[in-house]
Amino acid sequence: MKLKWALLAMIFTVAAVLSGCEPLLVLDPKGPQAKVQADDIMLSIWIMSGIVIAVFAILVFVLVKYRASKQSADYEPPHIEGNMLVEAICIGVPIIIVIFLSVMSVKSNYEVEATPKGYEGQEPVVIYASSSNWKWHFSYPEEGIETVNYVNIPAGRPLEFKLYSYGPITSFWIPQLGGQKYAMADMVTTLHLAADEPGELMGRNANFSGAGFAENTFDVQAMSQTDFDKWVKEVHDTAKPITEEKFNELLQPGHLGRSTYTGTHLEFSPAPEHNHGSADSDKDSEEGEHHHESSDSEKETDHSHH
Amino acid sequence: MKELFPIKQVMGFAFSLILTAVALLVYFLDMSFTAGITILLVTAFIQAGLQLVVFMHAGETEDKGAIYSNVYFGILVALVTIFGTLLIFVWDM
Amino acid sequence: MKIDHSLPLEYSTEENRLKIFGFWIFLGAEIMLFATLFTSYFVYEHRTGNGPSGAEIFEITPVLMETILLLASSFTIGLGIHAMRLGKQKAMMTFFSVTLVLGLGFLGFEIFEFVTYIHEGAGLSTSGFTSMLLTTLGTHGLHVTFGFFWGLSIILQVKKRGLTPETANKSFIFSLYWHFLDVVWIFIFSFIYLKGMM
Amino acid sequence: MDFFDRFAVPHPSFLIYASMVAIGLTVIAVLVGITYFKKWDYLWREWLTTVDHKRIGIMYLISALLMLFRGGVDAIMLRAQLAIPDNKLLESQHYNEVFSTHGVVMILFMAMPFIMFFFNFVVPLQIGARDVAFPRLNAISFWLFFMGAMLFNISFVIGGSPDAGWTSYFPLAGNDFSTSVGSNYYMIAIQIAGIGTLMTGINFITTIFKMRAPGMKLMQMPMFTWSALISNLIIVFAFPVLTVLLAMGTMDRLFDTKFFAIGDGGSDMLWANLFWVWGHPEVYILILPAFGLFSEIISTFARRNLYGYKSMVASMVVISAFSFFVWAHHFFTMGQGALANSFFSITTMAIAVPTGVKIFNWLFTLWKGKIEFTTPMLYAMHFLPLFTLGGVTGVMLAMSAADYQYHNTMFLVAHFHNVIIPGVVYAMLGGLTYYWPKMFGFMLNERIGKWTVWLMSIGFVLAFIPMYITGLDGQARRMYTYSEATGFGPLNMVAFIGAGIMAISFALLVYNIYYSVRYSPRNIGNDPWNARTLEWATHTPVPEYNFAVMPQVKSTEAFWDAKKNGHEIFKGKIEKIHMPNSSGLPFIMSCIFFVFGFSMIFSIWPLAIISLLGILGCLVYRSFEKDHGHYIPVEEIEETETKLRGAK
Repeated sequence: MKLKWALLAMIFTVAAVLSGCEPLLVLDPKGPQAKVQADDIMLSIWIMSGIVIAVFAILVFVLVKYRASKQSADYEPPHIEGNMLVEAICIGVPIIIVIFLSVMSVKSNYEVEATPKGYEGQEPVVIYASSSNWKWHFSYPEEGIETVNYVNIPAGRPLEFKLYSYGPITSFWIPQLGGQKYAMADMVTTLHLAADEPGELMGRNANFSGAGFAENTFDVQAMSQTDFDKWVKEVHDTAKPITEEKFNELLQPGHLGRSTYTGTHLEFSPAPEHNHGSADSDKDSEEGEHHHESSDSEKETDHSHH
Repeated sequence: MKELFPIKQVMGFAFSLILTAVALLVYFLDMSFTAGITILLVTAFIQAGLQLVVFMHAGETEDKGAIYSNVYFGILVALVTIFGTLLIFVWDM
Repeated sequence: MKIDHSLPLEYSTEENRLKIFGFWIFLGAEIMLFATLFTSYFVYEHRTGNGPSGAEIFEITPVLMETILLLASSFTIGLGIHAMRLGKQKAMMTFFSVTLVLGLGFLGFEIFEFVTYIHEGAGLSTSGFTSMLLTTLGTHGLHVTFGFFWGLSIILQVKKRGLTPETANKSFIFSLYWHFLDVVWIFIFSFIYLKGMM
Repeated sequence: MDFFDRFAVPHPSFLIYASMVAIGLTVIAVLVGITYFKKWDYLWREWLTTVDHKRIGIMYLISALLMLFRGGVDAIMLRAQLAIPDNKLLESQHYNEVFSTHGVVMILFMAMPFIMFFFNFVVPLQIGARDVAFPRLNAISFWLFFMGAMLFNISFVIGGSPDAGWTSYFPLAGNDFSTSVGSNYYMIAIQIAGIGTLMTGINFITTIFKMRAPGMKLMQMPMFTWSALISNLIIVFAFPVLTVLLAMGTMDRLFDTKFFAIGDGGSDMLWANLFWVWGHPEVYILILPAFGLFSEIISTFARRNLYGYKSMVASMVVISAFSFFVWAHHFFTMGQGALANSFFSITTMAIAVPTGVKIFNWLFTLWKGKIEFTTPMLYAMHFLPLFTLGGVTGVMLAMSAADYQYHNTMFLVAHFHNVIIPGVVYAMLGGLTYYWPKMFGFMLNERIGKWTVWLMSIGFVLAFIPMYITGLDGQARRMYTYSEATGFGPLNMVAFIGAGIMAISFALLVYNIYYSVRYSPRNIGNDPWNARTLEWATHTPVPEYNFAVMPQVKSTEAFWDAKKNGHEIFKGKIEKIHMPNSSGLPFIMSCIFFVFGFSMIFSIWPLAIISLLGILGCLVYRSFEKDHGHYIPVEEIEETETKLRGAK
């Protein structure tokens, strides 16, 4: 009986916290991709709770009913080999659940790997996010600016983050906009996101990358398109241009605050060409194979500095 | 002297040389990737099977069920690993 | 040691049967070992960095020689086991010796090939591709080298002790190993060399 | 002095120096103790050179418990560091080393030897064999594992621990970002232990296939033996991947190959890929024997045969294949396309089906039973609900799109602890309690045992359930600290308290052993639990030859049939028994392996070459050695049998 109460109490605590006043980051989406994921998560939590409760109920029932202290001393448990029907049900029901979840999973996977729902027609903002020990560099090739450790984004427009790394594998993650994706040294991965409304968000590297990993975070500011344009203009008016020398200095291992530059490092230190993980990059992936040699040689020159 | 060269093994050796020659066609003839790789897959796996049965006597004891299951399981896992990795790293990248 | 005379010598004791069975399981593990090397090789096939590609360094002549030598050695060791089952110790020893000589020839060509590769700038640390190529070939080559010394010690033992359940068992297991190396080579020949030169 | 500089610890701290002194003192104390009590000869004769599967099993057990302690201390340090925001207990570098070694030690040097202990001790007895197929190979397996474990464990006092996580992803673990020899230790120590494990796999498959008692068909093997067979099958096909992978990593670090390099065609993700090609099956290598043990325990204490024996076996066979089809779910976020992710997402969820079948079969085994809550049974009954919870969160993680949010967070950490602790650890401790009387001739105290289980479960729930929540709240794993503003503080404090309770529970287990050694009654007979399978049919303690007469088997529960249906197990006369000889070679060769590993780690090439030649020398020696074992004469067997019968 103790067990039962403990488990009930546990389930209620979890449920209370999950649906509590202070919503958990992942379950408090601010963009369509995170919404898809949060819906999937909640749905699976409910289905899984059903399974857990069923198993708990059967367990408690048999434990109470068939414990030795309740049986007569001469009770001899029967020999039961198994029963086709019962076992078919035990296989069939999980299969149905798994099929249902598989369909959900595949559908959502294609959704999060494409331009966010409701934003299809619009021109995406392309931002190159590259990590170095233990910083994030954001390059806006179209706007011609570069920031370190913070990223400003226009709300209500699709975002295309192009991810790569100047060192260990990192993982670019803004929980409230959507799930993470790896940034690696030899290829560019693409993460499709969008913010529904202006607001301040947390972003971080989620993949362990060495001593400075814990502080490897960045600030995300979603703002209206007009504010964003204003900010871009302001940067062009006030910030200094990024030079190769300056950029190599930024790449040195350590922690830095926020900083802003005009121009991007892509001009002198381009992203690896092998382009991966974008729904529309299928055509150029063949090409990427052939480009490989050249991209590697370029990368090597980048690395000789650091 | 003749008993030292059983016909089964001599034929097996001759056949494996022929298979090698067939596989060499992909080098000497100009053919598409698909055709070439198909020839290689076929010749390589037949040769492997040949070695297994003719030379290694895989099926000669009462354990042949276990031995063949072991080899098949190994091949299955090997193929899944190879093609799964190719799926991740090349075909769906 | 109970000896069952109705079975070939190599299977005649319980211990012998266990060893042959166990070695088959080990070969299962070897399948996976080489499968992992092949998996990696296919990933690195085009990751040549600044180094040469397979098509640039592969040459058909040494590869063909290696193939023929190894196929022939697989044939001769098969004959060796056949002779052993007929109880012809001398013929068996001859076939085993021929096998090892052929194996040595294979190794000679492989070493020549490696020297050429390194000469052409395809060393162990040139690129992902060359690292993987040399590791895959090298793993097979090391197996052959190990097999050579193993085979040598078996010939010595047969010479010293004659054909006993124990030596026959060792010879048979060694033959399994040697055939398996031939199987692996067929895949190397087909999917590394020929595919690379196609 | 350059030569000696490399052995210095790169990031020393008070704790490390204290450990150095403690280790030094302990080693001296042990050596002095053995010398003082004149036990060197006994130790060499009875243990270091033994090829007896039961003794090798017990040595695995001792290693596993020591490593459980080591890994547990690591765990407590991790939870203590995270208990409050901005804690200064451990620096980042130390925290990284601690969680890296915690993972490696717990998986490879605690859980693995623990299941090896059960394989060794239980399987031959359960199938009615006198030893394993290759007793000497078995000794080599153990000693290679042991030397690998020791090599790994000295890393933190000589040269520095690995600090790139237990997964050791490149390029982080490469020379550019891990400059100490820590990652060399990782590559080489695990390699040596892994070779031992692979040989165990071959050994036990052969044993189970070829050495079953007369009459025992495959479909009549007890469930634990089935699970051992499947688990070893997975070992044989998964560990070669690890061998290749570690060799590649070693070459990258020592010989400048470009496998996982940045640029030059290197592919850092191939490490992750191959790591999980081995790593995922590894999970099943651990959990299947646990399932087997629970099957034995549940069936024994429900006093009923196992429900759905055939579907249990079938589900394990399916799992053995499927465990190789799912590895990419460990890196859904690598950037491969939705097609690849969908494939691996579906295969992963599909594994839940055979696992679910097992859960239901256990529940139905309880049905109409006569359930006795002994300590092993209590472990099993806590396992069922807690493991179900861990299992369903696994299904949640398998949904690839949602996994983009769970990946690398505490949610994931909670999940795998939730399957490994109630799954593997509970099975190990429950199984240990269950088989303890067979090993040592007395039972562990039931009262203390039950306290241990309850404290363990309470501690577990407190320690890991909060992590699900902080994970969903955005707490990434492997962060050595976090700020107060994140709000992770209170729940992490709860987790720390939970970890503390688990530590108390472990202490209670140790106390239980001490207490039972002193006070437990010794006259418990051969079958104290009223069990069902063959291992309980022989004497306690088990004689060297296990069974004086080979048992005859007719059903899945031979011993139970003998007790209830009058089936006669032991028919026929006692004959002389052939047994293998002890050998010092496995121990000596493994010691040379240790030297070889050590010199590779520190790139001391002359020593490496000499020791490699030494290893080859041992192999050659073995090949030429004539060793036909020995016979135990009938009189000696009869004498032993009479004595053991009297001891009842």
